[in-house]
Amino acid sequence: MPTRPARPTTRAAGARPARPVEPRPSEQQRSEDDPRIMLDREISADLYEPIPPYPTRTEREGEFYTRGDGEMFINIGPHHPATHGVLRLVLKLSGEQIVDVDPVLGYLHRGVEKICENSDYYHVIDQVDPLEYVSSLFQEWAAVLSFEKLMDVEVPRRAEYIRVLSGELLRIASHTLYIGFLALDLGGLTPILYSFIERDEIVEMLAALTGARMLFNYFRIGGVNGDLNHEFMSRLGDWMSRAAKQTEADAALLNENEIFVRRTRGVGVLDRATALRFGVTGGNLRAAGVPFDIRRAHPYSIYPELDFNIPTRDEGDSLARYLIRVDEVRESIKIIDQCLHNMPDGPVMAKLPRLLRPRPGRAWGACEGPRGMLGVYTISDGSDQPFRFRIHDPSFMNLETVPTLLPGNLLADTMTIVASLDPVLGGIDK
Amino acid sequence: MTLAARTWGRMSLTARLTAILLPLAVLLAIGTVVGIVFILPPTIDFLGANLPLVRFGVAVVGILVLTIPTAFVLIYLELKIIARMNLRVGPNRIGPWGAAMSLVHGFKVLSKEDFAPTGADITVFTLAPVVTFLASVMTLLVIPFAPGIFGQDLNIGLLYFFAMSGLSVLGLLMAGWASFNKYSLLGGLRSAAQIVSYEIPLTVSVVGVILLAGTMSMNHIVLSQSGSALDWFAFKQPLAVLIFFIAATAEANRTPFDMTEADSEIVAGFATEYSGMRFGFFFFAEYVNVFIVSALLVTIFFGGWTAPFNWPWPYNLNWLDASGIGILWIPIVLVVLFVATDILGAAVWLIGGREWSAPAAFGLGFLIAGAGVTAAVGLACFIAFDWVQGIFWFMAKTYVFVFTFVWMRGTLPRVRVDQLMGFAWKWLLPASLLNLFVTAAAILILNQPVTPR
Amino acid sequence: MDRNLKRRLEARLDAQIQGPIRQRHDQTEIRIKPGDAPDVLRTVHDSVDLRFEILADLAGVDTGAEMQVVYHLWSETSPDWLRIIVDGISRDDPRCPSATFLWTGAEWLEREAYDMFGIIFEGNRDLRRIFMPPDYTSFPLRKDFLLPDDAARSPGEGVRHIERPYGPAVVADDPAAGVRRAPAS
Amino acid sequence: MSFIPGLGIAKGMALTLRRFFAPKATIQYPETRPDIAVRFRGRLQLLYDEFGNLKCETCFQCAQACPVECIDMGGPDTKGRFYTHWGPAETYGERREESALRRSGRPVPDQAYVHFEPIDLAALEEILAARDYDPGEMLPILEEVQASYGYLPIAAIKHISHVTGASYALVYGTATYYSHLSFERRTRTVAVCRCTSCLLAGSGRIANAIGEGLGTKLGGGPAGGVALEQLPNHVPGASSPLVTLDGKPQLELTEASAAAWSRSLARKTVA
Repeated sequence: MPTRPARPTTRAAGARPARPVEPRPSEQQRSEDDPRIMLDREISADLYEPIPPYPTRTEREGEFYTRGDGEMFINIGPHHPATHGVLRLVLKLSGEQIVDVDPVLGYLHRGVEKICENSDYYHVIDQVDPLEYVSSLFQEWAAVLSFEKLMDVEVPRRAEYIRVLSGELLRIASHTLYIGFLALDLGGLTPILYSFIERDEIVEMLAALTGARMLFNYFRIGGVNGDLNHEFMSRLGDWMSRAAKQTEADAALLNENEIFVRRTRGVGVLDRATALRFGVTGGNLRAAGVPFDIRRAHPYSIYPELDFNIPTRDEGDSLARYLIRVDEVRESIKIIDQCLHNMPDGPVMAKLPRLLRPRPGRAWGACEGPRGMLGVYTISDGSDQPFRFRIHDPSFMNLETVPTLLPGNLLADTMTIVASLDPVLGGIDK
Repeated sequence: MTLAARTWGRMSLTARLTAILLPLAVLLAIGTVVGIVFILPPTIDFLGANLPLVRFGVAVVGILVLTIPTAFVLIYLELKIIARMNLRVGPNRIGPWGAAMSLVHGFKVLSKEDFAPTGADITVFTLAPVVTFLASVMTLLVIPFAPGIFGQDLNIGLLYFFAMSGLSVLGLLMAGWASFNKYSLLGGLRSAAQIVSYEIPLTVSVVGVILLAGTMSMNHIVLSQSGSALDWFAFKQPLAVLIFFIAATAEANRTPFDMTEADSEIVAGFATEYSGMRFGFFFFAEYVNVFIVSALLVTIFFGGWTAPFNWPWPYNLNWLDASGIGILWIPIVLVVLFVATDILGAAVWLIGGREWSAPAAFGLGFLIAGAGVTAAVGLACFIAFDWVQGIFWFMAKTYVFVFTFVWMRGTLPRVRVDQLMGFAWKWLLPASLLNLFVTAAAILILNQPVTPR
Repeated sequence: MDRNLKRRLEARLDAQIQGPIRQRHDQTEIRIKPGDAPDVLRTVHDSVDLRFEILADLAGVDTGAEMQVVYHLWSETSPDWLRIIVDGISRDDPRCPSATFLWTGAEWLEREAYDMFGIIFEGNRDLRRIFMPPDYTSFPLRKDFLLPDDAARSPGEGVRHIERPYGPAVVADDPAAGVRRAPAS
Repeated sequence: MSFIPGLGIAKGMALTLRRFFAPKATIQYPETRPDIAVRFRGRLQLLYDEFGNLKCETCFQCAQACPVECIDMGGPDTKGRFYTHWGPAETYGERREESALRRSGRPVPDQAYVHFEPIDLAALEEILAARDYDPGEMLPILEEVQASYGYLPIAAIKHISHVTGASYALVYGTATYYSHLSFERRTRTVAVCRCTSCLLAGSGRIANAIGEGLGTKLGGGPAGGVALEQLPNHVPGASSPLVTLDGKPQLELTEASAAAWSRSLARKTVA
C-alpha cells in the first residue's frame, strides 16, 4: 500500500486523526471508479458502511464513527423518500433504536452568499429567490428589508400591504405543504394531494400577481414589482370564499386520527430551554411555549396595525408543532382578510436610481418566514455590490436540533421528527 | 464449420427462418403423431383411473393462471380508487378508463433489468420472491369460490390456510437477509416480527367459528352459513370479525400496518434491492394476498358464495343443460350474433350516413350485438347454474372488502413498529381469547349441539 | 433606536466595548475584542436588564484586513437588534472563542463560519466543514479566494471547464486515499 | 383524539369516501389547457407585434441583465460584418442558438432572416387580393411575389402567413422547397481586399477602376445588381492584390483589365 501523503488541510484546534485507515486485503482487485469496491467476490460486511475514508477531524466525529457493541450505521439519504431534499443523516442504530445521529449537509450548496457578493443589489433578489424554494417570497423579503435599512428607503404603504398579502398567502401554501409532507412521511398518501390542490390554487393566484409560480422575484427594493390586478383579485376572492372551510376539512383527516396522534404525541419533545439554546425559531419555538414571532417581537412592515394572534403551545412535541401550523393557517386567513379590507391606494414602488450605491454601513433585516426567522445581514462598502451578504436560514437552526432530538427514538420517528421540524434543504445548504 | 457459417451468412432472413422452422415443424408433426398413437391412450387410461389427480392438476394450473389477472385487477383498482379519493382521476390513458394500466405495469416489470447487488446471496435472493409468491398462491387452493369450484376440499382447510400464509414471511425474511442491504434487513425483520405476532390473534379469532361450525373444512363452514345474511357468522362473532380484519390487514402488510415496506422510513423494506420480475413477484404476491385475505374473510364470516337473502334460483332450465339440447345453443348463439351484427351494422351505416365507413359501422354493430348476446347468455347462465351465482356473490362480497383495504390505504397513516406490536399483544390477543371464551361458554350454556361433520 | 439600551450597555460593558456604540434604524452595534467575547456574551445573555436570549445569527466577515465575527441578538427588553462585532481577528491565524457554552445552536453556525472563512472557534467540540467536502482546502468567502487557484487544489480539478486551471491538467490517482486530487504544486 | 376509540379514523374514512365521489381537481392536460395568467413570465417564446413582426430588437440588454447568465444571444454585429456571440462562452453555443430559434417557431438564422427589412406591402396586397387570400394557392402567390419584388422578402412571408392563416412554418417550408424561389436578391458582390500588402500591390487603384465600371464606389451601395465592398479578411494563400466575386478570388484580374471586366459584369447582371 502506498503511503498516504500529508494533507495540506487547516485543522481545527485539538482535532487529530482518531482512527487510522487500516490496510485492506487484496489491494490489486479494486474497482477503478471507487477504490472501496473490490472486484473479487470477497465482500466484507463494511463495504457499504458510511464510515468516512479519511481520518476523523474532530473528537465528536471520531466518537460518532466508532461503532459500539451491536450497533450499526445506516444512511438516511441523500437520496431517500423522506428527507425533504438532499439531506443525509448518518444514523447509528442499535436494533431499531437510534443511538446517535450525524447530519451531513452541503449536497445542495451553491455558494449563494459568494454569488451575491458579486452581483449588484437588484440582482441579489433573484439570487436569493431559489434558496427557500417552498416560500421564496420571504427570503426576498428579508433581503429587501436589509437593503431598505441600508439605503434608508421609504416603502409606499400600498406596497407594504401587497407584501403582507402575498406573504401570508404563501405562508398558507407552505404550511399546507408541511401538513401534507408530515402525513406522507407518516405513511398517509392522501393529505399531500389535498395540500397540493390548496397550494396550487395559491400558487396560480400568485402567478397572476407576480408572474411566476415558484420563484416569484416579486419584491423590489422600495416596493413590489407590480400592482394588484383583476385576475389575481378574482382568484383570491374565489379562494377566500372557501379557504377556511377547506383547510378545516383537510385538517380533519389528521387532527383526530388516532394513528397520527399516537405517532406524533410525545415524539421529539423540544422543551423551552433547549429550543432557546439551539436558536430555534418559528413554529418550532412557539410549539415549545415561547411566543417569539418577529411579526410581533420585532415588528416590520404593517404588522403592528393588523390584528392577529400568535398561537403557542407548551408540549413542544411533533403534534404541537403540527397543530401550531394548523392554527397559523387560520391566523393568516384573518390577516389576508384585513389586508384586503384596509388596502390603501397609491404607488407600489419608491423612486430609486437605476444604479444603487448605498453609503458604507451594515444592516440586518429579519422577517418571519413559515419556518422561522429569515435574516439577511448586509455590509456595504459604497460600491454597487454588497461587500458581505449573509443569509440566516431558520431551517438550518431547526435541523441542528436533530442530533439532540433523535437519540432514544425509533427509526420510524426519524421521519416524524425531521418532517415536523420542517427543513427545506435549499435554504439550509445555501 | 466455415462452410456452414458462410452459407448461413449468405441466407436471407426468410431463408434463415425457414431453415429453423421447417425442421422444427417436421419434428413436431412426427412427435404429435407418435404421441397420439403411442402415448395418448395409456395416458388417458391412467388419468381416467386417477380423476382426483387430474382435478388437482387442473386446479393448480387454474389458480396459477388466475392469480396474475387478479393481481392486475387489484393493482388497477388500487390506482383508480386511491386516485379518486385523492381528488385525482387516476390512470385514464391506456385502455378504456385506463384499465390496461396494470398490464403495462406488468410488461414494464418484465422488461426491466433484473440485477442483484454486490454481496447479495444470489441463490436466496432469487428464491425469496418465489417462496413469497407461491405461499400466497397455494392458499388459494382451499378457498371455495362457488359450489364445486374449489381446488381441494381439505378437512383441515383453515389449518392449511394459516400454515401456508405463514410461509410467506419466510420469503420476506430471505429477501431481507440476502439483499446485503440494511434497509432490506430491517424490513425483513420487521415483517417476521409482525407476522409472527399477528398470526396468533388471527388464528385464535377463527377458533370461535370452528366451534360453531364444528369443522375446519372451508366448504362446510360456508354451507353452515347458508340461508340468509342473518345466518352469517359475522353476526354471531362480531368481535372476531374485527380482530380478524385487523390481524389480516397486518398479515397482508397493508396500510396502516405496512411496516415492512414503509417507503418513507426504510425505502422499500425487503424489496429495496429487487428489480424486474423478481420485484414483480413480490408485487403480485402483495395484491394476491389482499384478494386472499378478503376471500377468507368472506368465506369464514360472510357466508362465502351463499346469497345474502333467501334466493329462489337456480331454476332448472332443462333446455340449457349441456347433456341435453344444450350443446346446440352454441351454434344458435353464433347465428344470432351474426344476424344481429348485420342488422345493427346496416342500421348504423344507414343512419350515420357518410361519416361512418362500413367496417366502423359493422364493428360497432358487432360490439353492441356481442354485448347484448353476452348479457343474455350470462343472465341465462346466472339463472340456470348455481355455480355462476356462487361466483357472483363470492366476488361481489370479496371486492367489497378489497375496496375497504384500498380505502384504508387511501386514508390512514402508518403505525409505528412498537405500537404495532403492542397493539397485537396487549389488545388483539386478549380480545381474541375473550372471544373464544365467550363463544365456548355460550355454546355450553345454550347447549347448542356441536355437530361434527 | 433604543437610547435606553445604549445606556444600559454602557453601564454594564463600558470596559469591554471598543469605540462608540453605533445606532441606526433598529440596530445597536457594539465592537469588542476576541478575548472579551465570552464575558460580553454571557453578560448580555444573563443580565436581568438585558436578557438577550435569542441568538439570531452568527456570521463571519472578512474585511480584507482582518476577520470579524458578528453576532445578532434579540431580547424582549429592547425593540432593537443587538449586533456584537468581534473584530481584530488576525487573517493569518483567525481564532475566536466559541459561543457554544451559551447557545448550543451556535455550533453549526460556527462550523459554517469555519467552513467559509477558516475562523477557528476555540471550544467548539465539532469544528469541521459543514457544506464543503472534507477534502476541500480553500475558504471560499475569504476575499483572497481565487477560483482558478482553488480549482487547482480541488478534488474535482479538471472536471468543469470553468474551473480548469491554466496549464496541463494532471490527475494523480491514489486509490488508497479514496479521493483523487492534483499533485501538490 | 376523541374519547371513542376509532372515531377519528372513522371521520377520516368518511372524508375520503365523500371525496371519492367529489368532482376531481385534475386538469386533463392536452385536452383542457389551464388558464395561464396574463402576467405569467414563464412562457418560452418571443413576442410578436400585431403585424407578426418579432418584437425583440436584439439589444442584448436582457442578456446583460440576467443574473444567472442564462440568456445568450448571437447575431451580426452593429456593422453587419461578423456573427458575434454575446453570452458566456459555451460549447456548441451556435448550434444551441439555432435549435432554440427553431423551437421558438422561427426559421434558423439564414441570410434572409438576418437582413430582414420592412417592405412596401401594397404590391403584395394586390397579389393576395387577386388570389382571394387562399392559402391553398400558396405556390402561385409566392411565385408572383418573387416576380414582383425580385425575391421573397421575409416581411412578405410574415404578412402572407398573417393574412391567409397559413402557419409561418408552412409558408417558409414551401418557399425553401422550390429551388426557383429565393430569399435573396440576385445580387453579386465584388469585394476588394484593403490589407497592407494588397494596398501596396495596387488594390486601391483596382477598386477605383471597378467602381468606375460599375458606376459606384467602395462602400457606396450596390449599383445595378452588383455591390462593391471591402473584403473583411485577406483570403489565406491568395496573391495580392485580391478581388473576389461572390467570395471567389479573381486571380487573373489586373489594374488594366479591371474596368473592362467590371463593365461586362454590370452588363451581365443587369438583365
